[in-house]
Amino acid sequence: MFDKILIANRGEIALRIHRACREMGIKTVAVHSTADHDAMHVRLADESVCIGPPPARDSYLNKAAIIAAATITNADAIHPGYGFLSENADFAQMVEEHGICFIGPTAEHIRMMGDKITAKHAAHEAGLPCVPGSDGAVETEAQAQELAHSMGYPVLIKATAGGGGKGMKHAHTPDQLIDAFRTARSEAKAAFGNSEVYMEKYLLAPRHIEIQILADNHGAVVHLGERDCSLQRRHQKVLEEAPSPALNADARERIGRVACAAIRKLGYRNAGTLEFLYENGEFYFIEMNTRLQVEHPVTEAICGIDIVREQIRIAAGAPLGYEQSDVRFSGHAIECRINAEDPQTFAPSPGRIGGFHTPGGLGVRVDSGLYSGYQVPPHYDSMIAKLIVHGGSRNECLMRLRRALGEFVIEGVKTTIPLHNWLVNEADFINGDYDIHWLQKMVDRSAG
Amino acid sequence: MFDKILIANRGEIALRIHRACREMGIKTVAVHSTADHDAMHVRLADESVCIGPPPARDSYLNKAAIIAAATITNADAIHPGYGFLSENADFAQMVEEHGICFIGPTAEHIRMMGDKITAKHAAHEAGLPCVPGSDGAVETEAQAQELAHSMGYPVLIKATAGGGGKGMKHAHTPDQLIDAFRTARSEAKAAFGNSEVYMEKYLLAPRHIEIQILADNHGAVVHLGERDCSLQRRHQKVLEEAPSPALNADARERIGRVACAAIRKLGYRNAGTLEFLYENGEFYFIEMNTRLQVEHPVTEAICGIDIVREQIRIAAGAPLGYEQSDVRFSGHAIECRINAEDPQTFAPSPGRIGGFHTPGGLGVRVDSGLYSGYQVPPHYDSMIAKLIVHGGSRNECLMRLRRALGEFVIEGVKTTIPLHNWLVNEADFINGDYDIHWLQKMVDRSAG
Amino acid sequence: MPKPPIDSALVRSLAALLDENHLTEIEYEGSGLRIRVARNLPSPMMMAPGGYAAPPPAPHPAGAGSTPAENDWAHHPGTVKSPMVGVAYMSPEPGLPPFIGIGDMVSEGQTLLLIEAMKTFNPIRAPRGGKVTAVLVHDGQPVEFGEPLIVVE
Amino acid sequence: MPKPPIDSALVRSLAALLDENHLTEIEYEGSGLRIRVARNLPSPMMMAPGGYAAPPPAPHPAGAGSTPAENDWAHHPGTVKSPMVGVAYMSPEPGLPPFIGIGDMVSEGQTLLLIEAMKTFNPIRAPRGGKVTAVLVHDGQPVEFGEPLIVVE
Repeated sequence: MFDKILIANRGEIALRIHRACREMGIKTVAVHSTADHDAMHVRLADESVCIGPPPARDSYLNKAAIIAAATITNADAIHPGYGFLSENADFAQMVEEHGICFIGPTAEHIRMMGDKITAKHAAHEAGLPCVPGSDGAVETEAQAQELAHSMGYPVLIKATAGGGGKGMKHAHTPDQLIDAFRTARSEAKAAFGNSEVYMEKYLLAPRHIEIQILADNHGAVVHLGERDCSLQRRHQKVLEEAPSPALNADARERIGRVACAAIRKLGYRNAGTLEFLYENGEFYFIEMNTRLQVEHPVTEAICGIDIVREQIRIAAGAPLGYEQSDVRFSGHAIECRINAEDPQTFAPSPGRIGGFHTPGGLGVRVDSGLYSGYQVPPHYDSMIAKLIVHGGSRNECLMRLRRALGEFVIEGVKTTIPLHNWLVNEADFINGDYDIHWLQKMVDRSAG
Repeated sequence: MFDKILIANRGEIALRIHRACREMGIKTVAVHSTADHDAMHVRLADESVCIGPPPARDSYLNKAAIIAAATITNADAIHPGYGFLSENADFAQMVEEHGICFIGPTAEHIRMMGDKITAKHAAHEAGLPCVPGSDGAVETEAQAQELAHSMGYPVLIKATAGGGGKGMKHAHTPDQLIDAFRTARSEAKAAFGNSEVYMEKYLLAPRHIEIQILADNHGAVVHLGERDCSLQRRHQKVLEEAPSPALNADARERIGRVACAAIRKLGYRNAGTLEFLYENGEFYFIEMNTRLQVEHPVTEAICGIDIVREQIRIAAGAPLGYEQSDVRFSGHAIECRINAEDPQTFAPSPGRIGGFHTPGGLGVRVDSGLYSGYQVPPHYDSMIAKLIVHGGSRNECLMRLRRALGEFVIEGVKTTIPLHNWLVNEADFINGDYDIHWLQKMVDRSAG
Repeated sequence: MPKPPIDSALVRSLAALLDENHLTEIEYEGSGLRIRVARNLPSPMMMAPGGYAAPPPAPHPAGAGSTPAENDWAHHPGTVKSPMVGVAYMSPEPGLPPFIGIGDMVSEGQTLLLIEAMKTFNPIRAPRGGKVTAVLVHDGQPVEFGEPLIVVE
Repeated sequence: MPKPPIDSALVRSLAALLDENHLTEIEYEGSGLRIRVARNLPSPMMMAPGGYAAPPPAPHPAGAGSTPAENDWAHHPGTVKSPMVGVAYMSPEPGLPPFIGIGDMVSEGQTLLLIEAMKTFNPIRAPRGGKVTAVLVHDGQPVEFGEPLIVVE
């Protein structure tokens, strides 16, 4: 096992990783920018190294500084957390070349999944269902009709050279197709000087469902069930839950099996997440995250497995030690991301934390680096806390979430707690009846 | 289900009960003395009623005031918590006579278990193993020898009229018996004017093991495993854990079965705890607590059942809805009681809370009514917080406990956190090798 | 079982010791007897004069007796406060006129209202003579301990 | 049973012990006798002097660059700080004399030391001419970003 791990991140996830290390008897090195000198994880770590000024590119994205910090502190492994350098294949490779263990997959797997085209290709090869499409340009109306018929309506016609919605048209029925095809082509020609278009199945109101995977270096692969992350605003997840209210036991078992088989085929190791769109009972692969995710605690809550601990164990070469049938799920969990933002306008609200009081009691977990008197720096992501609640059923979980939100006190900055308070009382959310557009629509409506 | 519950208690347990009610959609009434006007649960409750001045006998022990408060607020049930009136049979009876539901067992069961003699008799009748004894005076040396032989050495000879250790002698072997018998009799004669003595099996170094029971009004009884509460100072529990490091699966299963059978025979309902001494593989009943206990969260952590919620459901007439085989245990849990006391002298340290920061993250639960700026009143018990930690194994739990204790900040009063920090690094505790005298001895040694 | 008579002298001497030594509590246990005397001084430090602002963990409860106006009466020297939890009754029986009204002169010991608790009607008497300047409760109103009832000036 | 008279002297001596040892409570139990004395002072002095005091969640990390002396240099106008994380080397090659010593006069742009990071040796140059009044790092010392290295006045 490692003696000392350098945590190449900040905020709540740096604290999360520190805690896992501490609980495994592993020393920690916190690296931080000058803006994070007083951060909780820096104060708690065994050692800390200032690696640069506030801008992330000069500190948390500064590969040389982080590797130098690992070298001077004799750290034998680096945990990259999420964001920053966590999915940077070059960084993973440099770390390994310096004789330091990168806690994550190989650089090759990061690279493979980091590129949309190679990722989709690899996923397809590994047997994952992808969004059906033309796999290249659609040249004629006849070709378009045949393809649309085979993949099923609605379909989306997109300019190959496109972007920003220009040259993009959908057809919900066969009689809309020819019009859509022609309009897309002429718009594409006008906008990009190139009329080439391709076609994809159009998902109207899909959910975002992702499968958490663990794979060791000895061929063992398990999935830890799914998370439903459909509640998003501007493609940012706001609230996640597990299990998904949209899946039945059959769909759950099926996608879990497919996901594990794919991971085995890819030879992937460590933790990872396969993200899918889910509509009308079908899953469509969108991308793979080759790292720890913000929302990993909802999975920990329902299966009792410490994912960060497992990442470290796997990286150190330890076998998983359990099989899929040993992974048991119980109850329901929800995570609320609490951001230092105006809950109406979503304008960031950095500042000095006044009173800070976290909810306690049964089934409540708070992951946050905040403390009373802490200065939230303006340089980074606005997420300042995660509230994770577990209950015996989805309804119990919701009731507990409401009471926990009511006990949470964060003074001195504006937070999105009011947004969550509103959300947990919305009928559609209570009924589990939402897709990836629902929250954005609701927010737009209340703003307009 | 109830509409409104009056919480006849204060401190962390009042908050605990409030949370359970809130999560069940039940309104709460907090009753409080003038010293507790700013208490957390009073601030969170739907309604509050001041019931008297600071001394407990005029407020939290004031039956009439509490029942009047329930009447004027139209509460349909009263939860008594622990301590105060929770084991007062007259109170339970008065509550029921006023048409209000008492969340607990019947007054008859409280009364039965509240008296040492009737409790032991009832326990014996119900098939619970008790400390073997002479069941009355031992008159002759021959009688003493026969009895000691049958119950096994060591034995304790005690003056019937005794107290304060006078006229109390033990014999570890047959050849010590006659001497011990004679000395006890003459000491008893000298001290109390009465030479009558009785005999009990002497437990040298027992552990305190208790079994948590739930029983509904429809005949269903389950146990939720045991708690080991052997770490005590002046007969006050300091730290509790579940499962006990001293029991194997066989002993656990056996005592659980015996306990359930006894509860069924007694016709007991609601939550309750059977307390045993455990030595050399044998259990000896000492008493039954007919109420919720301080240390109930360790059981909640390992079996995933919300005991307060179950108490309320049972009191409302709902069936348990599960059987013994549905109760599953996972991992290990430890609770530290944190008192506002000097960790060396144990002198109470009431005062105003300055900084207050609770540990967070996976597997950590804090039950506390404290907040920054709160004034800990000097009138009541000094317990101000409970830290409950859960892990996959006892070792994981211990590692997590150490890191959580290290993150806990309570300023403004002295606390027993340093005592726990010391305890979790003691070899005997780490090895699970302790009995009910161990902590007292260690504390005395460090004081002396 | 015969109840032992209270040994008032013993209590008095403990109370005197309490005073003499500026204690707040003495507990004394001999064979067969245990006495505890305590005096809880009105602790003047209950309110936060500055420094920490107590974080409001939730909107303040809707419990009785918390409005600013009532808090003002709570500090008025002429205020008679409720010694118990119960329901206030302003007249001796339904239909009869109230014991007192605003502007009435009352003498010490005169009944001002009744508080019913546990089916017992407890008369609340004027602690001193004077003029009734405010009646802060109405007939049938639930009251908590310490709640301002009547002001006699 | 004989009733014990109150042993006032014992209570008084316990009260004195309470004072002497700044206690709030003493519980004393001998054979057949138990006494508890307590004094709960209103403790007005518990609050922090103003504003929020940031709670110290743990002892400050043992990381480099945190001692008071070093913090003083951090605010000195003549201090040259490390622009990177790495290892300080005071001479161009092992065995050779150091670039500079205390008391040396240096000119702007003169190399003061090297910092090795990722196997590259980066010269740290004097930002201005002046006299070297302090050397805050030694050969082979790991340094973090912003750490004071040399003072040129």
